Amino acid sequence: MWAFFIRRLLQMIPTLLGVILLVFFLFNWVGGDPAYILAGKMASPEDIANIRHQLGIDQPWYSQLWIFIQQIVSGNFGDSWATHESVSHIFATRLGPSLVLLIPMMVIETVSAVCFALLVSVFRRSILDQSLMVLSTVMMSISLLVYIIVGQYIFASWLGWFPVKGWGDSLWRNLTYYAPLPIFLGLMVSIAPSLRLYRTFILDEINQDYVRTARAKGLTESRVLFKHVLKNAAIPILTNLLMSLPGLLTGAFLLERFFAIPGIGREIILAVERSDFPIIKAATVYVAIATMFANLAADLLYRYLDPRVSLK
Amino acid sequence: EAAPLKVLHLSLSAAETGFDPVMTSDLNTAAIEEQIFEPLLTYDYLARPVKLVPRLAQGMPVITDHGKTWLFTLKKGVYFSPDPVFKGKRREVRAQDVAYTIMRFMDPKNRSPYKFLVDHKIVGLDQLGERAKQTGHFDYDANVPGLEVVGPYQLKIHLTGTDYNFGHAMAQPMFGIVAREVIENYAGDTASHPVGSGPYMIGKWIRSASISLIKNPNFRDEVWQFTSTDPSDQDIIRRMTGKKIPQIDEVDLQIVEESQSAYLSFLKGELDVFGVPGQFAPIVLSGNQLKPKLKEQGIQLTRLVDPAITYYFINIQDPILGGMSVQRIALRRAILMSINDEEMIRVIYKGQAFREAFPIPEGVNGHDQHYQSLIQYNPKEANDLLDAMGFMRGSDGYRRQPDGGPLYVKYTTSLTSQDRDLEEIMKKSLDRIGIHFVSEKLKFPEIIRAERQCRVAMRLSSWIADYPDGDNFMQLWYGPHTHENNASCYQNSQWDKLYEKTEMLPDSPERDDIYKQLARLLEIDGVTKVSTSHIRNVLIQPWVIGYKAHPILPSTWSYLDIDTKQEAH
Amino acid sequence: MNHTTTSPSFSPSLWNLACARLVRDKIGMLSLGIVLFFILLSVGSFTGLIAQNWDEEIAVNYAPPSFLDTSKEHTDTVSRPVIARQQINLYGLHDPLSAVLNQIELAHPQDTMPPNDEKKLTHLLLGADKWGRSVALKTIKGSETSIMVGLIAAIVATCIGTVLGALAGYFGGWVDDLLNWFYNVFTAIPYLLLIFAIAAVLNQKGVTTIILILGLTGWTGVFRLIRAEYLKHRQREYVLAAKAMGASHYRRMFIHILPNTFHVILVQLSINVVGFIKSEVILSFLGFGVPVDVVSWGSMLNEAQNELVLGIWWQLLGAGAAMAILVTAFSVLTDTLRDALDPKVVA
Amino acid sequence: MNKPLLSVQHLSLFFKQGDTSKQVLNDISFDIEKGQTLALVGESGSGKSVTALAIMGLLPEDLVSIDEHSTINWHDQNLTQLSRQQHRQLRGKKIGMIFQDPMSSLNPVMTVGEQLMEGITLHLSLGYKEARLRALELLSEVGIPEPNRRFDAYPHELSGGQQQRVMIAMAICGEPQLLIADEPTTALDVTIQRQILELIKQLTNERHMAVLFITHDLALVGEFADKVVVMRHGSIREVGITRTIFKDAQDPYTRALLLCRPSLAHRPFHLPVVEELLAAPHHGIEPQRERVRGIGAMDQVLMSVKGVSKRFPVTQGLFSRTYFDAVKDVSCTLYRGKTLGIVGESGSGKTTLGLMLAGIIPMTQGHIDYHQDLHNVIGTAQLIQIIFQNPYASLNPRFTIFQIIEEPLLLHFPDMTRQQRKQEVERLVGLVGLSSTMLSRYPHEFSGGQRQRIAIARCLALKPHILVCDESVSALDVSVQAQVLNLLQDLQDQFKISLIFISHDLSVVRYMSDEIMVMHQGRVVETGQSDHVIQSPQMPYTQNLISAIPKGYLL
Ligand SMILES: Nc1ncnc2c1ncn2[C@@H]1O[C@H](COP(=O)(O)OP(=O)(O)OP(=O)(O)O)[C@@H](O)[C@H]1O
Ligand SMILES: Nc1ncnc2c1ncn2[C@@H]1O[C@H](COP(=O)(O)OP(=O)(O)OP(=O)(O)O)[C@@H](O)[C@H]1O
Ligand SMILES: [Mg+2]
Ligand SMILES: [Mg+2]
Repeated sequence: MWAFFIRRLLQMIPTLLGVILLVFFLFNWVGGDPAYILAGKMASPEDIANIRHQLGIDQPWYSQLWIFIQQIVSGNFGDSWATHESVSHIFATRLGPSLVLLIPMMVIETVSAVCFALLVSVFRRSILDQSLMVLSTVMMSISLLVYIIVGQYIFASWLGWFPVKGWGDSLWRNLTYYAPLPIFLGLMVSIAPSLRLYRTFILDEINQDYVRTARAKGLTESRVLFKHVLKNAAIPILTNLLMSLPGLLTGAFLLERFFAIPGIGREIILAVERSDFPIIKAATVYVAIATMFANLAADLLYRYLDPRVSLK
Repeated sequence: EAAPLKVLHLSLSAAETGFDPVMTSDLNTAAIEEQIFEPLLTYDYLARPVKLVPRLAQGMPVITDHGKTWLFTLKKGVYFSPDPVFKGKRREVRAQDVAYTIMRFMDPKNRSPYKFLVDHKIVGLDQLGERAKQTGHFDYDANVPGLEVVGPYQLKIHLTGTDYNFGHAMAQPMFGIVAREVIENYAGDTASHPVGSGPYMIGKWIRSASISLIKNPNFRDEVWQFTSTDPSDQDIIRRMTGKKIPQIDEVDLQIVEESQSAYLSFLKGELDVFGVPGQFAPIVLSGNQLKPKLKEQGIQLTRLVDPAITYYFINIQDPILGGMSVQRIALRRAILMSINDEEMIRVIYKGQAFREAFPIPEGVNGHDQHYQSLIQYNPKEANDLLDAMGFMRGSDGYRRQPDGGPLYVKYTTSLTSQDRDLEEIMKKSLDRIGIHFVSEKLKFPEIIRAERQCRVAMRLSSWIADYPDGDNFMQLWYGPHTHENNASCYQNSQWDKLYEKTEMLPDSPERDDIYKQLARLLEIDGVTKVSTSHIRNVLIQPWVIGYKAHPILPSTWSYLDIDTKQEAH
Repeated sequence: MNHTTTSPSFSPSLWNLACARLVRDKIGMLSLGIVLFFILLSVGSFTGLIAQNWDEEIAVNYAPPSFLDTSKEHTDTVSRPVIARQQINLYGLHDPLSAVLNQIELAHPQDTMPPNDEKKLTHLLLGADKWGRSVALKTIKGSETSIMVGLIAAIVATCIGTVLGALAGYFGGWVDDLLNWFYNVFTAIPYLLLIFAIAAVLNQKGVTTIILILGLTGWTGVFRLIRAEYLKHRQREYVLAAKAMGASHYRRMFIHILPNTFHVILVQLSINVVGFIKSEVILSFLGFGVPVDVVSWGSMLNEAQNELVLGIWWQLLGAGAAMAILVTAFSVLTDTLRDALDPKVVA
Repeated sequence: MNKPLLSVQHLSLFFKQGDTSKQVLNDISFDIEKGQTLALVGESGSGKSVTALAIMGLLPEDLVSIDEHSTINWHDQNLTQLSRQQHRQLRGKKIGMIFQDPMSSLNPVMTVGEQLMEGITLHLSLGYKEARLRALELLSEVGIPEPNRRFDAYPHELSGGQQQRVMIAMAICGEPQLLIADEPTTALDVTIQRQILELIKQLTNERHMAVLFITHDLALVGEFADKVVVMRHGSIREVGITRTIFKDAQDPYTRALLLCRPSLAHRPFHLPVVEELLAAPHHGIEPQRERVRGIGAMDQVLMSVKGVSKRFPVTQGLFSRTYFDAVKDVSCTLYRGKTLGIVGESGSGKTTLGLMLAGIIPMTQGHIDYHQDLHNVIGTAQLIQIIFQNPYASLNPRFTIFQIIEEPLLLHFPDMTRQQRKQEVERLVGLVGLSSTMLSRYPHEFSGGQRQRIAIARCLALKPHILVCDESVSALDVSVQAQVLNLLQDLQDQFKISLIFISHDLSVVRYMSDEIMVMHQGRVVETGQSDHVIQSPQMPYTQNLISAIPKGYLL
């Protein structure tokens, strides 16, 4: 177990190095030069040179890379070039809103997708199954952008059920007042793929021999489903869920922008627009580490849930 | 029983960048800083054209020595907002603080975007900056001859040369006075600890999401006493005069990037003031009037011409479009003639802009409202001109260089959807005269870099007044400003000489005459075609009292009031 | 070398079986019909048979949709005052072009500026966009770009993923380690940043760029699956048998194993097509959309973004519905294909 | 006579296939009395499992339709008419079932105890403690050592035999009156197979349960069943008391099933095949002359294997690796034109050895000497070829038969023209008894025996001197098995090929081999002339193995 854990941790190092190099060179070579913006409208070439010096981007690439690596090791990415806010503070404060959006979304999505998936796999090949599948396909075919534009217009403005946008500093108010509409719209696109995926997981299990054994024991259908099938299907469902989490963190930028939610996705777009390299670097490294740990966690969870796999 | 809290709800279209005035470059941040910090001077709320008036200064400065010496006298009894640094004591604003504030702009560590307002202007200050660049340390204790502290409330500023615009610099929110001990205490993190003497200070602040401004308890007694002869202002004057500034208890600012979101919020009453983006004009306006439906709700509209221009420029150093040969001049003029600004105003700006041919917009000193453009939309003549100059069409219907070389216009835009519209306009224009359109889309910082390196062939740029003087616009084509903001990289000694003459002149008919020549010369050389000026439409909820859009001041919230009864309704 | 032996085709009978299964599935057939219809549309527009004139401004701005009468015409009679060039004050400056212009004006008098009296429709079948272009034609023309982008990008992504996955899964060892490392790096970088980074590298905006962005970011899923397939298959006895028979690595990888992963590849391909058609919208939103002389559903939806509050819903509807229908049909078809091609599912 | 416990009458059953339906059972009737063991026998696909599932009510309702005249009577209830709910109440409580593959039939993520307790609490309405006690009792009853420890084990932590015992415990926990055992031992080794069957027998005797015993192996039936039902293609061929069936089978198909399995007593020159027997007159076919097997002094050594070992690295811990020795120091000789049989339980290293000999995986140690005649083909595919365990898996499903057989030609005889190759392929196909009209078909369109022939034809294309047959017939029905064995022997007679014949089935190996090598845990336990090894095994392991062979009724 520990050996496995440590080996996996060691394996992260080359991956992280790859990420670092890729991002460093991509953004250093071709990313914009923020000095031209920071210098203001009337800057002279000396002003720009001064700013480049202040930011350290006039140094040779290898010393910049070295600084970058030092930053990663120390976990201190310095300050944002555009706002002078410390990068760690930016992520600490933007993570909350993203999570307030994401966690309920994940929970509702998973619970309802699993319920629907169980339902349709029980009634598979029936009209219910087929119509629900077609409906979910239609739902996921519509662009999130369309959902947001139309949803905000109809539900927030026209019907007035939700606020149009905004974010506060009380968790409860955010959760109950500001977040519901974006969560709902996000769910419109995300439930369907999960439902379809989980349905295949559950169908895979339902066709297994042990289900037949359970039925042969005379168990009720619901016990067969919830105890036997779900317990097995939960393994791919949960690991899948865990692995998709880090990607979602940055993936909600459309919702964050339209509903004025100060989340990470929006911050990253802003950073790219401003060529705010410290934030881009930190975002990449943080998300990469999160992704790797999520994968590791998924692996551990998988091994924990599935007694057949032993930790080697 | 306490009166209900008066809260003004506003939105900003982009996130704030932190509140250290010396580092600020964007308007949204400046708007907030305008309320927190106070510069020496400001602009009168109602007067049009805008007029400088004292803010922290007791009165207008005494200018002597042909505009080279400026004597400012500060108001007494002005205090910074409370901060732990002051250890519970009230801290008064003194002349020394003004000198310190100005010195900060030259500190290379601050990399101030508005350094140009004092750069090379104050005797002895540049040297201090140079020394700091070498030693890495800016000596704030050094004696700067140009910043002469005459007494606790008096500062005499010695300029290196004649500058009648220095007063405008001292009215910018970036020159809001700061206290040295605050800055030094929060060194490295000054942007999150704004301490000024303005009517408001920061309350709750969720970065990039919402900022709430609350009253500064140390703000001096000041009453609303603006005057104006404009009949449309009389109602405001009647309702506001004599009220203590500020009336509003809290300003709640939300960052809303998507304009659909902001507009829908305003309709729901979640926002009190909403600057209508051009593309939304058709829903709120019919002609120049508010839509009846909105009018019924009591929503007010104020309109104003932005002190800004949009202008097409062509890079005079571009290998294809540049050069001063007659052929190239003709080519550039033909390109500029092919652009239908009327169509752009109608389709893209939804009528919320007008054709402006003069490089200095309305409301800015030096503007000429009778100026007629030499370059008018006339694709037919443009085609004839190109034919006459030997730009012949090839078999594909597109023109080539007279020597047979390739001919195209690389048009640079940014990545927003508005930029896509601009590209469409340009493509249509060039199609009219048979020239290939090549698109170059860059992120905004990259555009600026490319411009400064004279690599942008053509672009529709815009310039908004930093201060309401024509010089702020005309310098855009000044030869020595190549690699700065002369993006057309225009270098014409005749033009430059004329421009240098205007620099020595105050706002006067004499200077206006030269400005006309400068403007005409730009057109003759086909460097620039000024395209439009925009109308700012601001919607105000019925319960907001005293709102008048100001062309220069980035925010005027302290001059407003709210009718809480009506708001609750 | 002869054809039948070196290029293993799909088993006609497997293929027939799949077709037979497909034909039996009514919803599958319907979606196939829809997909074919859209492909036909886009081929038609590609060859210029239809929607060639999509960029003609035939109607007034934002002409509303009308299903009955599209013939109403509107004459734009904005008369523009023409100022004679000679009347313009040159403030004593010399205009080097005045001689030429004088000549031109002598030859073709310019003072009669042609009045802008083009007749424009006030109503259109699916309405008009802000330039007065037909939304219907744009939607058709947009299908060309969107489908092309989706298809080519999916092919690029699938090819990259397949080749790398095949190499990694087949050879294992350091090849696998290397490619897996590459895969890990790619999946660890946030997708959003990857898009920006690749867009920045390519730096040239056009349909090719979109295809490359999507192709270069979308290969990972294919890689994972194909690698797993190859890991599974390389131990299969038919591969061992081929090895015992003396077949080369190349032959085992591409002639023996590859056809056995076709069902995975095909399904991945169509999943990617669906995903990429949708992604193009987001790319447009981020500013990496198609160039101005091209129209795509993504660019239409982005234009429509601010139109809905203006009460102009037709462009949103046109592009949104077309996309939803095609993507739905494609997904359903994918599902049907997956079932039909899956050797495990016995009918 | 008592009323039968279960009476199946005129059971006809259809599977829906798209718009059509396929008849799977055709008018099946049989009775099971209390305490009786009834064997349901027949080749694969004959409908045995479907019959059992119909009784259990576990057939997928949306795919199956049962003829309305069919009845399955359980006491007075007609099971075909029961509601789902009623049927469920019978399952486990009245009728228990053991499935074929124990590993996949147990829930992998639930402990043995949990799965067992589920049935106990449901059927016996006991509290947790009592239920647990009962479960432990059951576990020891089915012969699981240390039941307390196994109670919390997951299925994969048990051996195959133990898994099957757990299955049995689960099936009998509700004290059912009827136990259905659907091929309960096919996945197991012969030794374990015997233990399990004896356990079932013992349990049924103790509890007076009736058993419906499903198998394709008539030899097993002889030892365990009271009554036999022989099925083929969904209908019943013959029903009778076991003794009668074995003594005097009426149906030619039954007789064929009895005869085509090689026995330890005889070695007919050719094994009888079902088709022959079916076509033959009532009293059967001519007795065959015996084939003589064994190594003589005259035989030429073709290949001698010396001290071959295989060691697989197994990653363990952080960086450390341990090794697993799959084959340890094996030496053997192969004679020209003779067969070396390799037997041993699962995992004893037979396949690994075969792969090494065929040169597919490198050996860790040891070397192989070849007769000098072979020196010019060493290292080429013509030296030795291997026929893999599972013929279907060894044929590329996306290749036509023509492509499959042509491939070795293409690779090794690049000078051949397409025409020549075509002729050669046709010749090879003819050689293994297939028609050249089948060449454009794909593997899945063939039966198991045909696929095995295709695999053989492919190997023959290279004219190898040695052929390794790895479990070439284990997956096949007895009738098809006979065909393939006959073919292999014919080829050996014709081309003097040396065979290495790997199987875990001792009777098959004896029938085919001149010499037998017994392997256990990677080592050679015993080597010798085949008849000698079978009749007087020297080592205890071999003795054990041989005593476990089902003897059928006759032996
Ligand atoms: N789910 C199903 N759908 C269609 N046909 C089926 C299904 N299950 C079984 N069959 C068919 O029913 C027939 C009888 O199958 P069954 O499983 O009863 O055979 P069996 O005698 O148990 O064979 P084996 O010895 O291989 O287990 C076969 O021809 C099979 O193809
Ligand atoms: N590549 C490998 N890596 C590690 N261990 C292996 C490998 N291949 C086989 N083994 C192990 O070697 C042992 C012998 O395997 P082998 O396949 O030779 O057995 P077998 O006698 O053919 O069994 P069966 O009758 O089940 O086919 C087994 O325990 C197996 O787990
Ligand atoms: Mg069966
Ligand atoms: Mg084996």
